[in-house]
Amino acid sequence: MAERYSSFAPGGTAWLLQRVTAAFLVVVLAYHFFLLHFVNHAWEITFGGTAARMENIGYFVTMILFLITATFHGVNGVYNALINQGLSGTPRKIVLGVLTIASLALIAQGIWVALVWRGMM
Amino acid sequence: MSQSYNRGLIEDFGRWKEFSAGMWAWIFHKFTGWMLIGYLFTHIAVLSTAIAGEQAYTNTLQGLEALFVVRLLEVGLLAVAVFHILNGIRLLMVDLGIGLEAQDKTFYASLIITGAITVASVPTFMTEVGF
Amino acid sequence: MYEHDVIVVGAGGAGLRAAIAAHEAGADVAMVTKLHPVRSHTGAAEGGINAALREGDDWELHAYDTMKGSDYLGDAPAIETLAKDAPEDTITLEHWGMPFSREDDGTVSQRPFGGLSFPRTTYAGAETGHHLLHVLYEQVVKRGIQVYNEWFVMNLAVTDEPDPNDRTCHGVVAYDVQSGTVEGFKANNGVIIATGGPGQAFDHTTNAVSCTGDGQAMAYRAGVPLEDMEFVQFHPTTLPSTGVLISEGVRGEGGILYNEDGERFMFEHGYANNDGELASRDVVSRAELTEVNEGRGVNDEYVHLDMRHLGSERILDRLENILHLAEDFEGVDGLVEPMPVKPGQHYEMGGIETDENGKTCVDGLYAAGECACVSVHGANRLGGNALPELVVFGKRAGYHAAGKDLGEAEIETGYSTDVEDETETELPITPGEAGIEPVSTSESVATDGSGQVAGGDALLEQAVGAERERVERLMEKESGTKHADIRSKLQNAMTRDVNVFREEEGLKRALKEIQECRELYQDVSVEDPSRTFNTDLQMTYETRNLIDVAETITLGALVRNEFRGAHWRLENQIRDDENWLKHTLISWNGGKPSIWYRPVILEGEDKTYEPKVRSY
Amino acid sequence: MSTQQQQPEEPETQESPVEGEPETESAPEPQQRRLERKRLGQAQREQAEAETEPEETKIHLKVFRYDPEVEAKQEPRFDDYYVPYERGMTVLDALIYARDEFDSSLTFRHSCRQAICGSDAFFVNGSQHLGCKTQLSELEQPVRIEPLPHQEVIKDLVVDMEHFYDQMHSVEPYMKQEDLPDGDLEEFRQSRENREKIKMSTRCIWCGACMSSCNIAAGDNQYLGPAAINKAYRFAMDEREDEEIKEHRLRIIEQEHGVWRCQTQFSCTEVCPKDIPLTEHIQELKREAVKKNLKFW
Ligand SMILES: Cc1cc2nc3c(=O)[nH]c(=O)nc-3n(C[C@H](O)[C@H](O)[C@H](O)COP(=O)(O)OP(=O)(O)OC[C@H]3O[C@@H](n4cnc5c(N)ncnc54)[C@H](O)[C@@H]3O)c2cc1C
Ligand code: HEM
Ligand code: SF4
Ligand code: F3S
Ligand code: FES
Repeated sequence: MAERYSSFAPGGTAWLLQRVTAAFLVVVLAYHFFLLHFVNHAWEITFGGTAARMENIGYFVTMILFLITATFHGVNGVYNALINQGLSGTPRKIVLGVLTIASLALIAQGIWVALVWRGMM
Repeated sequence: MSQSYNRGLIEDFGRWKEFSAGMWAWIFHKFTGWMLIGYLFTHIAVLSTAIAGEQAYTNTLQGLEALFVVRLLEVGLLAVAVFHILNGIRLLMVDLGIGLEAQDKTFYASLIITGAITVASVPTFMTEVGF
Repeated sequence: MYEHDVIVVGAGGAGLRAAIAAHEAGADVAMVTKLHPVRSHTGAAEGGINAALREGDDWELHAYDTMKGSDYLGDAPAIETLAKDAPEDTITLEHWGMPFSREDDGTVSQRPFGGLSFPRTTYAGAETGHHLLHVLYEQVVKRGIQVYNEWFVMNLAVTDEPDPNDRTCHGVVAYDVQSGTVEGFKANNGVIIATGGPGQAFDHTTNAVSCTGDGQAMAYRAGVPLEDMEFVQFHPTTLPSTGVLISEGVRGEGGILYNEDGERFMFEHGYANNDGELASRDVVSRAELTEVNEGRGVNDEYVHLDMRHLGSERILDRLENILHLAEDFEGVDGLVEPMPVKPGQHYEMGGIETDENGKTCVDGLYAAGECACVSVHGANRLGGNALPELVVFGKRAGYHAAGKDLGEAEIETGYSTDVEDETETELPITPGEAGIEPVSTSESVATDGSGQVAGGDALLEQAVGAERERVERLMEKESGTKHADIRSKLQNAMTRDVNVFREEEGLKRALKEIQECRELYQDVSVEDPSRTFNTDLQMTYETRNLIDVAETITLGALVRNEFRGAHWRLENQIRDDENWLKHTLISWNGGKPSIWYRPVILEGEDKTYEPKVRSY
Repeated sequence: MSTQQQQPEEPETQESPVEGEPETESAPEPQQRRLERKRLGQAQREQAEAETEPEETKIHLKVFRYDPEVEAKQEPRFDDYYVPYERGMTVLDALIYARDEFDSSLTFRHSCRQAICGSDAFFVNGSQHLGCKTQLSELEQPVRIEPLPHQEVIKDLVVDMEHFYDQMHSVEPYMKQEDLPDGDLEEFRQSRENREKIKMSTRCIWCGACMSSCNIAAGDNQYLGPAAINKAYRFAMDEREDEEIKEHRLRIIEQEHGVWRCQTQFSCTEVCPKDIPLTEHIQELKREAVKKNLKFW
């Protein structure tokens, strides 16, 4: 019986994660936009300002999570859209590979930048 | 499904005039989603200038912000993001089975609110820019 | 050529049930149908399916009601089989998942229907037939029964011994509508015809465009008698503009009929002082037409059926589909206004003569469903009695064809010398005559007349060859009469003269016009040159079948000079038990159609039904 | 004796089409016509009909034509027909008229004329409709009638439904439990609530309109499609089926090309002639599937 339940259908997981990340993003994206466009104005942004915000560990972690969820959500969304248009077989595997690598690169790059702000790199 | 011959525009988007609310919402959501992920990549690229040093970062950002186009694009981004958020919330509700009968109304509401927020934010975005 | 043990022609309720039964009995069964099964007209049935399920009801009451409803023209063994088997077969449907309407305790709901002494019409909203059809199809899918979808059966492959009782059916010839190929289907054990009714012979009908009596016409041409064809049920409540049916369930739930003056005429004009609106269908149909004829019809055309007083909750719960039909096809909101209704052709009581096991006089040939006449409905079918007929006799035919022993049948089939021949009535035409292209016995029987065919394969091949030739002939003809014109001429004649009220003169006129249709048909041509999905060709075939069936209906109506059940005659407006307690049969014997009679069987298992005055 | 001659092709008694407002001026006029006709004999009646004909408005139909076998039709084209309008006329009526009067080779499926057989779903003026259930009065002219999109066209308005049937069959659309009554007629009880729950889903007439309207189904041939998922819903939600069977069903619908493909476009729900809340059913199944999976995490 056990293995019957353990095989969480991949379509289902992705679907669920897409919703969960969306719910998370609603909050964070709104916060992010508000903070950087209305509280602090975008044209006043300096390295120092950003670095100061990054000092706060809570903010830092939130931003990293923001990055990861947004990347997953966005890339998974794109991948899904392509599948819905009939992408299958080998091309599909290739697309999945490319998208995964691109996401990982994006996340890595983002984390690197964030660490720079924290003065850790 | 396959086709025995090409029916050209009859298929798919050739019939856009007949699309109902749900279809439009789907198309807009797709469109805005792709814009957002595109922006995310660009965004990180721009921010990466920080790696090259404090000054480079500040200059790049402020240089960009000084451009009118960038401001315009930012307003566009806001519109795109707001719509995606609002419609995303609508979709989450649909997933939970809430308010399915009103799905068209909530879509129109998303559009209107997006418009309102975008217009209201124009002054903020457009201050202190040249031209 | 395809080969199976049992071939079922038609995939409506009767065909599907037959296939399931044959499959259960271990046969390799295939269905050949001109429409995808779920498109069959069984899906249109609304009201319900009669079965004695409850405390206080029993099969004997059901049998009694049915016999009375039939105006004592039903055969007791058939009626009793129906009443006895219906409960189990209905509950079987329920176990297969049919979404019947439910009572609070979860048991299936039943409602009163016209002519029933107990509310035993089991229903699933006002779309019982839809659910029945889909549930049966689901079971066919479950069993993996082969369905040849959109194959039009053109003819039967029957041997040609001089006496139809000696003939054998070896299969059918069918035409793949999609590709245009004509192929033979060999049946090792039997062919079951389940092709439904011939409603398209009339032009105001509740029947589908595909209800063209194909099976009846094919069997008729192969020598099988058609029984009691003159008994055509006209349903009292059809929408005037389209013929779409408003179920008897509306009256069952308490709907009321009013004339233009707002009178509840069923009572106020004394048509049915006890049962009122729920009197038998023929009674209500005649009452409505009498009202209209006497100037009390709404717009001089129809009467009103009012269900508003039932309250929207009850209507929505039990008759929701009716609201949609009235709205979509008549533009009337049944919740706020009464619905216009008038009688329309609805059901053919007669059909291919069979016994209780669905067997015809030709070996290996069976029939079930509306196209058959086991004779449960006699002169008038009670509402809700056709669906149980489909499942009960469909099942029996399936079992029997697959070789299951169902015991000796009590009903006799086929012409024999000790029956009574029709001698009195003078016919204005010689039926089926006049160099008529479609009808001649030698046509239907695929051999040279020697009665000696080397096995089924050769016979089938000949039959296939004959049909291929016919197709060529029809397709090659450059120009000619359109089938549509012939069809509408036929329909007009039938609706004008072979309707609810019938008189000798009109019937004779109709026969002449049918004859004219035959003549026109000699010149018929198929305009569409394509082999792909040629509905022009298919409808040309169907029209020919309609002509044959319409002729038998009219002949029967002409010879039966009495008023019984659905059949009313101006010249003799009484039920004449003295002379007419007998079935009318029309068959091709020795090359020409003849009309003959067989007495009704009123002796049941342990009682004899005494003809009583049928009052409601 | 017969009074039934005022026959079907006479839908002027129809008051208001599907969702339209009742047109009020119509009431006295058909009645008058009828009364008049009643006084006339049958022959005159036909004559009168012929005379009034020229006044009648004509409906302009543009009908898609294609036949792989007939040379002139191998290249798809649109044919124009002008059909005399009668009150209450439906798209199907107009097509039948065009076929019977103008061109016998015009091909389309139809049977019941009452929205129950599901044969005549067409693409009318850019969306999916049942021909017999669509009033011409509600459509803009010219009325453009095409076969269902996203399906192989066999000829004219006839499309290949095999794929649709395959998808319907693939969800194992039948009651699974095997008990049958054996004489004592025990019913297989079902609560009213539960019947109510599955009621809408049992109404499907397999017309294929939903599938044809769904862009996802168009892109992904393996997507089960709204109708098949709805069929699965009908059984998955039936309380009479065992838990285990329900699990099995959820497994079928939550496969890759099952419910997850649905992007809630709602087109299916919009076009379904039986008003089945398809999107709602699909969404409910998604939640059921997630719930089932989460339980065992
Ligand atoms: C509107 C309406 C409402 C009704 N309501 C009720 C009711 O409430 N209760 C009740 O008991 N009865 C009712 N009836 C009667 C009952 O529904 C029918 O008598 C019954 O459904 C007929 O079923 P069938 O299986 O014999 O034929 P059908 O369901 O008509 O099936 C005929 C089958 O034969 C096939 N076929 C026909 N010709 C050919 C051919 N040449 N080659 C291949 N295949 C062919 C067709 O494709 C189809 O599959 C109603 C009838 C109508 C019209
Ligand atoms: C702010 C909150 C957000 C919400 C509520 C949200 C919601 C959603 C939802 C529910 C979907 C799934 C649609 C479906 O599968 O039917 C989706 C798709 C998508 N989202 Fe978001 N999203 C948000 C932010 C973002 C961000 C920040 C990005 C970009 C990085 C993004 C990119 C996408 C993309 C590309 C898709 C796929 C679109 C498609 O179907 O083609 N979203 N979103
Ligand atoms: S769900 Fe609706 S649209 Fe789809 S096939 Fe069934 S009836 Fe047609
Ligand atoms: S149109 Fe298609 S995407 Fe879903 S809601 Fe209907 S199945
Ligand atoms: S003709 Fe049957 S659904 Fe339209």
